[in-house]
Amino acid sequence: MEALVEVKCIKHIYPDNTQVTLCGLDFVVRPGERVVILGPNGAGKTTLLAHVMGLLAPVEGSVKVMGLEPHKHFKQVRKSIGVVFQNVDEQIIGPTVYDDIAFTPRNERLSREEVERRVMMVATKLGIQDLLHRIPHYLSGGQKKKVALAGAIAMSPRILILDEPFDGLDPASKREMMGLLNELNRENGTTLIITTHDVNLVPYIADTVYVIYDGKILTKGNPHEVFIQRDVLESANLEPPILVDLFAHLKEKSYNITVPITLEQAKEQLDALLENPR
Amino acid sequence: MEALVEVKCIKHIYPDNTQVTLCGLDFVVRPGERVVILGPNGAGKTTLLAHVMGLLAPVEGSVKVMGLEPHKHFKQVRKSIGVVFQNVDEQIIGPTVYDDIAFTPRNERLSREEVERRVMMVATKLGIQDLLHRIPHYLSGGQKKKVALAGAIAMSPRILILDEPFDGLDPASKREMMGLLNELNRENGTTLIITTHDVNLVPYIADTVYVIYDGKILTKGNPHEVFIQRDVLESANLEPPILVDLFAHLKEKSYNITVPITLEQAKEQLDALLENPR
Amino acid sequence: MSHVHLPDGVVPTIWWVAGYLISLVTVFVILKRVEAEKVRGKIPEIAMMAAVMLITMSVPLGFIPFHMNFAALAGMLVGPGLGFVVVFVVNFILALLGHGGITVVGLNTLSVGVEALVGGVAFRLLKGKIGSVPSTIISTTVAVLLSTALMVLFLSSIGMVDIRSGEGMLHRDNHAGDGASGQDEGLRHEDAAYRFGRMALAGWAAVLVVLCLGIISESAVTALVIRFFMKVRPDMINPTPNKDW
Amino acid sequence: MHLAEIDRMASNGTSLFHRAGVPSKLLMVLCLLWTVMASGDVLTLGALIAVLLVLHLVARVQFKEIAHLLFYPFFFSLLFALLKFQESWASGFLVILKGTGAALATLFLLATTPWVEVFAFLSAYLPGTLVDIFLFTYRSFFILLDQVSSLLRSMRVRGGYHPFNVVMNLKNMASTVGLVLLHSFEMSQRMYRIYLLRGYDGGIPVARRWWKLGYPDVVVIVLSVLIVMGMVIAWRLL
Ligand SMILES: Nc1ncnc2c1ncn2[C@@H]1O[C@H](COP(=O)(O)OP(=O)(O)OP(=O)(O)O)[C@@H](O)[C@H]1O
Ligand SMILES: Nc1ncnc2c1ncn2[C@@H]1O[C@H](COP(=O)(O)OP(=O)(O)OP(=O)(O)O)[C@@H](O)[C@H]1O
Ligand SMILES: [Mg+2]
Ligand SMILES: [Mg+2]
Repeated sequence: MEALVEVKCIKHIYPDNTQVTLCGLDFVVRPGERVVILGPNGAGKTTLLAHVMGLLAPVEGSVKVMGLEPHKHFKQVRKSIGVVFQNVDEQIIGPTVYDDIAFTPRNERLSREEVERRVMMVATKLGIQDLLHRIPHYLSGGQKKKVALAGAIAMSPRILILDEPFDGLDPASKREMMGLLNELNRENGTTLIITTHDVNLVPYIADTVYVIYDGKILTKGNPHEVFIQRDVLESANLEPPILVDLFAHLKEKSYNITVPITLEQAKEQLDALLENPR
Repeated sequence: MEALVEVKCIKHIYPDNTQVTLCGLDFVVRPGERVVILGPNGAGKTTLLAHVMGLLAPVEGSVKVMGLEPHKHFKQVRKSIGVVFQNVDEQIIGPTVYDDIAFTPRNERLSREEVERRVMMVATKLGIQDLLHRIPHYLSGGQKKKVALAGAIAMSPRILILDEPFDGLDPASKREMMGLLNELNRENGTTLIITTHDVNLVPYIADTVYVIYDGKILTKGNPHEVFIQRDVLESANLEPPILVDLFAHLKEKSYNITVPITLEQAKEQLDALLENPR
Repeated sequence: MSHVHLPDGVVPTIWWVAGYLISLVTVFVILKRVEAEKVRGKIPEIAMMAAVMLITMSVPLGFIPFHMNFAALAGMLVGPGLGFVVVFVVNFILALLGHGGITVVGLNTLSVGVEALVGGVAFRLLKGKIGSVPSTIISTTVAVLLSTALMVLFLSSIGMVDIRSGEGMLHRDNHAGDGASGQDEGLRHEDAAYRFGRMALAGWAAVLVVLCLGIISESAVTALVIRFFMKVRPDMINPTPNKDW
Repeated sequence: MHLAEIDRMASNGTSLFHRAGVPSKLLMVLCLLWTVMASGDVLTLGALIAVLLVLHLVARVQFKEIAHLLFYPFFFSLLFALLKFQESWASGFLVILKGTGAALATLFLLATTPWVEVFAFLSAYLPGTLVDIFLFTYRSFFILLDQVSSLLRSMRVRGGYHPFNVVMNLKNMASTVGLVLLHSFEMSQRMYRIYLLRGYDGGIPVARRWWKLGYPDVVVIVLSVLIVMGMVIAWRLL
């Protein structure tokens, strides 16, 4: 399959001369893929996303989204991209929830009925119909995240970009948000690009994981492949998920297991192992 | 030992008539204790902390800090309390890191030498001497958290209150922050009151855990006691740490284990179990 | 309170209607003069500045019931013209939300907007020559004084205040036909002081004291803020030339 | 923060006046304003203010907030009233009553109608850029308000609040304002780019839902007519 997003060894210089580079492996996203970007604070995750959205232009290297350079063809590329930023307060524009979700459809000059249809559809999907006439700043953090997500998917973008969407949410809300994202991916084939610090969630939300550190993309692969490379993770100041840590310990003791990355896999592995220790 | 903080069944009404109650068990903190408060979004964790700091006054119930009511004796109580808020951007006041750490000492009218001595001391302790003349706004998330912590401990408070101190930090920074807090507790006997959503960290940072949900303090106890009460956690919309989940599964199968809460304990348990399955 | 907010009902109708017209036309001209694309990019900044002004107006400074107004600062940060727009927006919202003066939004905008215009222009002229902090202090002081002078001049010309005695111009028969020329100023001053009693004098003196305090604190805080920006984001104080006007 | 309180009342209120549409309320407030401005004696003004207070009462507005807000027009009209008092007590009171009454009338609109809806209505008559500025200001105000109250809270907790020390407060205030401005300007730049990304090209569209006349509107319109008639009759009698 042809790549939807392709970033090759970029370099960006912020106005205050902070240089951010991202070389090493290429960053490639295929249609329908769920990609998670891991990396310590300041590694350049948000910077990478800003390049994909066309908000920043690289001074070196190339960024392609659907074959176009996003900062040059901002208008075309923009229509295929929905974004949920880390600080959702900064992205909610509409004076009411309804107006906010309708913002992009109206700016695309859709008819009044079409706008209403779309708003109702995403509001129903995210279960926020009751909030439609509320004023956004009186909502709770979790509700605001949902409104931001609703606004981002109102035009059914092909690519959905989320910067730390689980930040500050409690476990139940995290699970709900993950469920919503996976549903979007499954039902509409939406491509997901997500950054997070919560490695324990990654197995449930990622097809492919990229690890970036110190200006380099160190490794990529499916969660299992990436998480068993403990040396790479450590050199990137990251930690493997707890389960990987635990089972790697068993593997070192040469028990016959494959390292699990989800809780279910771990339970199966342990059950099998205990039935049958060596 | 006599209690340092004691909160009994408080009720607070926000200006918009949102009522927050916290009844059930009493919230009690003893000198030198490390207390973690768990609860879903909107449970009232931040509200509880605001009462302890004296920023809010309860309409019912009582709040005592060192025997005083904090909102009535704000000045006295404040001097014993250091605070790191969730959003550190909103707490860093000084134009430079030095000015920020010196804020409280200067406002206490300490002499210039004494101010300098204190700033250098905490900066050295937290390893941020190099940052002293930087502008806080342009530091990374982890560095900002450290600056905020430095400002909070500049007057060596007896009680340190931290609202979601690990939010948005990468694993290495989280571990570093935990190390710093535990060191403060061990060396200076600083009492810690911490809220977090990251249950997996709790065993490493807590002597006592409180679970609050829907206006009630549901349970308290050491991390092990609390985390094995899976029904309570579930009813509070929380999840037990992954290890607890995994080993509870084994326990259900009537293997002879005690549920571990840290990775080391888990490794030991598994090793013992595999040596000797039943 | 480095400026006097006009309340509703003291200014004759023609005057406040005229005030509305002039300030609205000014706002339109300013918004038209800048290209649409550029204004659009500036909207968030204008709005932020307005929000900051609205908020700082509600921050009490100790026990004195006055507030900063930062119009001159707005002129320096977003430019004199757009600073004027900011002042209009702030005045309009404030009037709606109970500071009163919905009818005199236009006049209040003109009197405070002058601060933004003058402060902004003076700052641009001065900062290259004498450094940003001194030029801030001078520009702010000049701007506030000018705006206050304009306000007093205006009030006296519509007969609310007698500029020479510095008092309420009330007994029309006494001062009738004096116009604005003002000969034998001292004589009239004493004359007026006796005639209108101590209350007015005390009130006016208090206004003057508050005004001075206001000018001093406004300049001081504006200068501190500008100094802070020079340290942190000098590019915002010295924008690339002809970014806007 | 009173602006926020008023907005909260407007957004969460359920009284008849909250349910009426913007045009009818605007009509009523304009009538009220006109009568306040046009009346020339203390008695009529007193009666009008009594009417206004009753209206606020019916709308279940919190008088504490109103009182706080009315302090400003009261104070400013007092300045002018001081000058008028030498003429006669009545003309002094007239200035105060006019200033306060007009403020009370506009407050009634804003205490029963969210800020946003008023600007949405005005958006039909004002240039798009200006409406966008108003709406942006609205969002920014509340985002910044949260930040500022947190900053002030931290300052209090960290010992930076001195109720009687103006110089200390001025210094702290300058650094707060500087910080808030810095945050806000950088935020505004981020927000602008985000808006572009979300398709902004001039014009924040707002839903207008006031073409339907409900019974609250009828009540409001009838009230407006009554107020104007009362005024005219009062003139006749005098
Ligand atoms: N607006 C900016 N101006 C100057 N430097 C910046 C800016 N934004 C980011 N940087 C710098 O660029 C580098 C990469 O930042 P970025 O925000 O992309 O990291 P990140 O991986 O998203 O970190 P986090 O996990 O904390 O969100 C950092 O060193 C940061 O200080
Ligand atoms: N300033 C406020 N005004 C009105 N209601 C508030 C305010 N602050 C909090 N609340 C409400 O009080 C309740 C408790 O909020 P609180 O912030 O204490 O929760 P929390 O446990 O800290 O949540 P989180 O995990 O999201 O930080 C919530 O319902 C919230 O909406
Ligand atoms: Mg980031
Ligand atoms: Mg909280």
